[in-house]
Amino acid sequence: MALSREQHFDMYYYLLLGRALEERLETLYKQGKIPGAIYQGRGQEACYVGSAYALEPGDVIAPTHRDMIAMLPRGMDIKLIVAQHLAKVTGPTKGRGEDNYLGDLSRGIFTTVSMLPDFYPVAAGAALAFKIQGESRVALAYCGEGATSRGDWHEALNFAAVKTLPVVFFVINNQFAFSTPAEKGMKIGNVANRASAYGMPGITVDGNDPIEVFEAVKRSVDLAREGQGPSLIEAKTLRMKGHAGHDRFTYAPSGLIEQWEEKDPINRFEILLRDEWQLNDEEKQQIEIEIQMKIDGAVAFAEASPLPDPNEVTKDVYH
Amino acid sequence: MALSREQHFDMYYYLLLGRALEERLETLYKQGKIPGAIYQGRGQEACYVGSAYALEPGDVIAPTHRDMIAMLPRGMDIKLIVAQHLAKVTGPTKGRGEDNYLGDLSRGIFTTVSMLPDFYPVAAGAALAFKIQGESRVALAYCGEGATSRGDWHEALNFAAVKTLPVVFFVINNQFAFSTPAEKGMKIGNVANRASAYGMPGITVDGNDPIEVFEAVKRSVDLAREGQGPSLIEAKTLRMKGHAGHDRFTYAPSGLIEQWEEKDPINRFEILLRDEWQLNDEEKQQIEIEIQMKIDGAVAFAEASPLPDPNEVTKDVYH
Amino acid sequence: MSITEQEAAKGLTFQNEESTYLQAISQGLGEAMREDETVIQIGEDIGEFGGAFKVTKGLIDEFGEERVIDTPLSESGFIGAAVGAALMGLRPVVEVQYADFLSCGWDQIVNVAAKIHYRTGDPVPMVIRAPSGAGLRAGPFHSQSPEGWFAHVPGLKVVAPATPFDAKGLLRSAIEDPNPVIFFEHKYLYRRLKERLPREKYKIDIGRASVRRDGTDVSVITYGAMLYKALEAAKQLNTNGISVEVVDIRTINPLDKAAIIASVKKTGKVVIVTEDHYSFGVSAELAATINEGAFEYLDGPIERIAPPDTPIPYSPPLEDAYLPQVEEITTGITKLVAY
Amino acid sequence: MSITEQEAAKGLTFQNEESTYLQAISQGLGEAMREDETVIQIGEDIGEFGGAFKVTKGLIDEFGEERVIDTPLSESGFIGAAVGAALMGLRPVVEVQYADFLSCGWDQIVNVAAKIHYRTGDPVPMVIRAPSGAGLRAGPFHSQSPEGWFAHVPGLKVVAPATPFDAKGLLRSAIEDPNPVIFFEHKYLYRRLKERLPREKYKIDIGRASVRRDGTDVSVITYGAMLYKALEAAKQLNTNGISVEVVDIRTINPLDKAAIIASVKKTGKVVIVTEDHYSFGVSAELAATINEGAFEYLDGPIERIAPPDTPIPYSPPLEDAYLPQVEEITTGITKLVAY
Ligand SMILES: Cc1ncc(C[n+]2csc(CCOP(=O)(O)OP(=O)(O)O)c2C)c(N)n1
Ligand SMILES: Cc1ncc(C[n+]2csc(CCOP(=O)(O)OP(=O)(O)O)c2C)c(N)n1
Ligand SMILES: [Mg+2]
Ligand SMILES: [Mg+2]
Repeated sequence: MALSREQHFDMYYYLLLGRALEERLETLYKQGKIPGAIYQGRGQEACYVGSAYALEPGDVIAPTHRDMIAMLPRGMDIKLIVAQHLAKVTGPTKGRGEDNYLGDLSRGIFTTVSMLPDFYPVAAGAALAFKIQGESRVALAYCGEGATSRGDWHEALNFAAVKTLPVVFFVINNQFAFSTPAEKGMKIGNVANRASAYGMPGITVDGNDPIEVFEAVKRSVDLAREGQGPSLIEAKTLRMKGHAGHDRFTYAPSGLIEQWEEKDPINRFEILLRDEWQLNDEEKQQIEIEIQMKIDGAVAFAEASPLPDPNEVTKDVYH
Repeated sequence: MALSREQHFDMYYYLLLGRALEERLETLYKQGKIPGAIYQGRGQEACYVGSAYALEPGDVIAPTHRDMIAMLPRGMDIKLIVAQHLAKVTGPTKGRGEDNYLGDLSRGIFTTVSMLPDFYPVAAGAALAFKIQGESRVALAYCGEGATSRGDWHEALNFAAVKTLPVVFFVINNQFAFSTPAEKGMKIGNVANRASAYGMPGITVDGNDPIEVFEAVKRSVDLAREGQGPSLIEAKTLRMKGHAGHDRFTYAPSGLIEQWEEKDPINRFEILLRDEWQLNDEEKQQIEIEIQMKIDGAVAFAEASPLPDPNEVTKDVYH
Repeated sequence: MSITEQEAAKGLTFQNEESTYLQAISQGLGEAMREDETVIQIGEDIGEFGGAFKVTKGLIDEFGEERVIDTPLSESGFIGAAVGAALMGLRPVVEVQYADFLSCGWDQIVNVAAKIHYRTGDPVPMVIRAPSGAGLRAGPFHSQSPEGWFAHVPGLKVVAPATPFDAKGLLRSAIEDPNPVIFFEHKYLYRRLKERLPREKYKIDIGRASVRRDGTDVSVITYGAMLYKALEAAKQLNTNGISVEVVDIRTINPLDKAAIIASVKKTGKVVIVTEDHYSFGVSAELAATINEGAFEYLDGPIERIAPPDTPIPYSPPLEDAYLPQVEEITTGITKLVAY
Repeated sequence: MSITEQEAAKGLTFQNEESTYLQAISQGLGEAMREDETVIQIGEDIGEFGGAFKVTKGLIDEFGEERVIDTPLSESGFIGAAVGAALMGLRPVVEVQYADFLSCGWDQIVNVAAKIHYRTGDPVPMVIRAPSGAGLRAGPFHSQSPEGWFAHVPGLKVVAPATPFDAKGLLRSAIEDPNPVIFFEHKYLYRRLKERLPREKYKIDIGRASVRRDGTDVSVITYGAMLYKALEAAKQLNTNGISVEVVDIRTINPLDKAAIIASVKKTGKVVIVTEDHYSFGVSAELAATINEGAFEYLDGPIERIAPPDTPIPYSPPLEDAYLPQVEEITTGITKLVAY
């Protein structure tokens, strides 16, 4: 399970790509080029990259509104992500779906819905299909700590446990659900403690450490793949931005953001890479340039893309 | 908290009344006099009487399909129960509602619905009202172990815990949900273990011992009344009948029913009463006669009652 | 000529034994599972026990626990799971114990299952079987006919067969359909109808109505258990010299507008009979559709006969008053004929 | 004469400041809480944060956490809790962040809240406030107009105001109503309308339509944000000499059938405009109702203008094509006038 230098660099690349892509989306949003909303996972990049990087090609993920970065290690084409936000016909939903509710089934990425966490049962069902068909595949479902209060979360975990399904439930506890602090959403400190209600392992990890996240998810994914059933993993972090583009996070307790800025997952990982894997400035710059070019290309593609033809509005409701 | 002789006899009375009333309903059902279904709590009488007996007059209960006996210590008029089953206009729902979905708000008994366990959130809401209004009242919600798999169960417990509401969640683990054995409904052995997911106490008790049930519920009710918030209590027992009147429980593992017959809650309680509270045959017979008369009266009342006037069908949809 | 004979004329041969509506569905499930190993069953108590109404009885013996999947009591969870399985290439057939409990999985149906294809183009081939309808003295929570709600959800198909032949034929189509289909089985009909079914595989297209009785004076548009009330009314009125055409729409969404409009153009008068309650439901859409498609042919107002806007009461006199009865239909038709 | 003036004539005096639709609702909530201490607010982020749209902003400062109750993310749970609180004598006003999320509490609304009174006679005085409607580029999960589903639930009332004045007046009625009321606030209108509101307490009766413009050639029946498209169409056609009457139904259930029928009897022609999508929804019931109540007065088919039966798309050209536009309405009316 020890990760090679290349794999470390890979993860580093996705961390930087995720952050830069979100920053660019924020710029586009502020320029008024995004008709809808943006939901940013800044500060949570380690959760996304560490978890998604633990999967194999045939596996599937079910991200929510904030989890776009988890798609990147799955090979999601960022042109599609930008085009979706700009409501262009070249987006994966052809301009029909909003924001981060996008995906690509060929890469094992579900196009989820806004109702939280409705794709928890769906992910369990995908895992059911894998089990029935004798496939060695795993499903990974994302949501925030707030969404764990909803009934579908409970039904999904219980169903998966009873049926010993190959699914990993990954909860990003970023301390807030919209404006609601975690302690007003649940009375216990750790989401992971909910696992015992279903008879599955529950693990809490440092959500700002990509390696710790990766290792925990990898262990759970391996268990799932071996037929040992589901796990619940909670990654603790802080949502470093407001809930959505328009929310200035005025309700953050003073000092909290600064405190977590010091734990910035990318800075931390960079130190590790410099100390242990000989990352140097030149390499870093190279990666950053590559990412900027890629994002520039995606934005250019999306901006040049046409909006959908209004006559397409009634197409594709049915197969 | 020690119960007096009179209180023991009171509980004994309700145990016998519950069983006899259900037996009579079964007879009426077999005679074809009940147009709908019957759901029996035979074997679970200790759960009902022990729990409901722990309440005070202003408290409220939310029973489900099988929990009619819990209404008896609340003073529910059994004439109304029989009339409801016979679909008569003198029933509490005037013939509109089915089976055990009946109640009497003036006695703190909710008229619940079939969807399980939809009155868990409702009971939490009643408790919220008590808290807001500064009333020293408690809500007690019933359901079976099967219903704990549903999302509303989860949402209710979480809400009540976060808001520190005066509600007791009482789960009768009778080993079956319709034909589904408990272990196919959840992977853990004890429903009570789910309490830790919400940060509330979880207690498992012998559901065939009315005193043990009473004491546990009383403790939780007291806690709730003192403002300490909700508890989850699991009473272990066996459903001694099929799921409903038409179900012959053919799927019961062989020997299981016989094994639990030996733990019959009424027989056990009777021994206690004989040994410790000097119950004698004469007294027992007296109680039985009283109960039979009461039930005869209720059946006579219900049978003599008219069916609803068809013109009433459109009345009372709105207040 | 009955529909069965019509179809027989198309080269089908018939089983010796008659099958009930319930058996027709059981057969359809079994045959679909035999033909296509991606078909699975999901629901409460559907395995060993055979389901609340015993529709899936025996399937687990033939196909095993892997394909006949008992679930915990969690409609939202297992409907969502069916969506996931469908996205991964299986064809799940979900059973809810009563159509009333569909409400517990509503969000998964309307926001998840129904809204995937429009955005992604991915098929979501799943069927939700829901025993619906009143008449069994089962009260407000075991008698609902919620098809009106589901018909108002783009992305879903809604089917409501009235005969054993149709039940099996539509079920086969529903299972092969690449879209989510809500399949309403009228539980009052489960054991009350019998007919001989084809030996061969056959399907009834979703979206095709059936004229159950030809007539010239009035069209009755109906479906489900109300079909039999309508046919009885038509029979009674025939002796009075009133010729009633009875159209069974069979599928509610998509609606066979052409067949409905054709019948109304022929007769000029129309009575709609549904078990879905009166306002804002299936009868309203039928009326609006007819008004749009055959306005100039209408020789009288469109008459709707449907239960009142109340929960479904338990007590027999109330339930009987709630449900449209033959007399109400004959009265409605007679009044309209005299218009 | 605008509705405001009409009401003013009844002896109300008016605030100096204009209020938006959103402010009108906020005022209504605050005043109801001040007058009646059993009124409480329940919802996600409604306390300190003031709600997703800031409608409840400030209430917690005045009324405290006990009466302005932030909840965990659990629509079914907190709607069910509101039912319990209502049964215990409070008057809960629930906010869901978007009407789209009502689906997550559907079962509690349709099987619990709506079906208590019929069986027990106990009042269930609660309001569920739901920001609905499209036009804000918010896509399939933040733009829904689900009033058609809820109108088809006996036991519920369904309200959809179009003006600040109505929003406040209907909200006060809804809160005082002893039945569960689903209160659809059109979020596109939240900050786009302004008018002066009465200083005094006033209520608008649930079940009363309002004629927004008098006319003689065609009636347009509508509600919510579509009212403004209808009024604009009427204005444009006026220059062509076509006189259009515009009726705002304001409440969907109960429906003010008398007002609708009266208008249609006067004009003989009717166009229905709804934001609820086309089939099996509000427009269908309006059409069926008009057919039943004014058949002999109809000089042309009832025309429905409503979005297509699809999820609500995100991209501006698609959303614009999805929503009924003024031109579609003028075309529809013109065609009908020529009929
Ligand atoms: C069922 C449902 N109710 C309400 C919302 C509105 N909403 C969107 S995100 C959000 C907070 C989610 O918090 P959490 O689950 O912790 O995820 P995070 O946003 O922190 O990533 C809410 C309430 C929703 N999406 N779904
Ligand atoms: C939401 C829902 N789904 C299905 C049913 C049908 N049903 C009625 S009782 C029952 C089993 C309930 O088991 P449990 O909760 O253990 O209660 P018990 O019957 O054992 O008292 C089922 C599935 C229901 N009432 N509600
Ligand atoms: Mg969060
Ligand atoms: Mg049980």
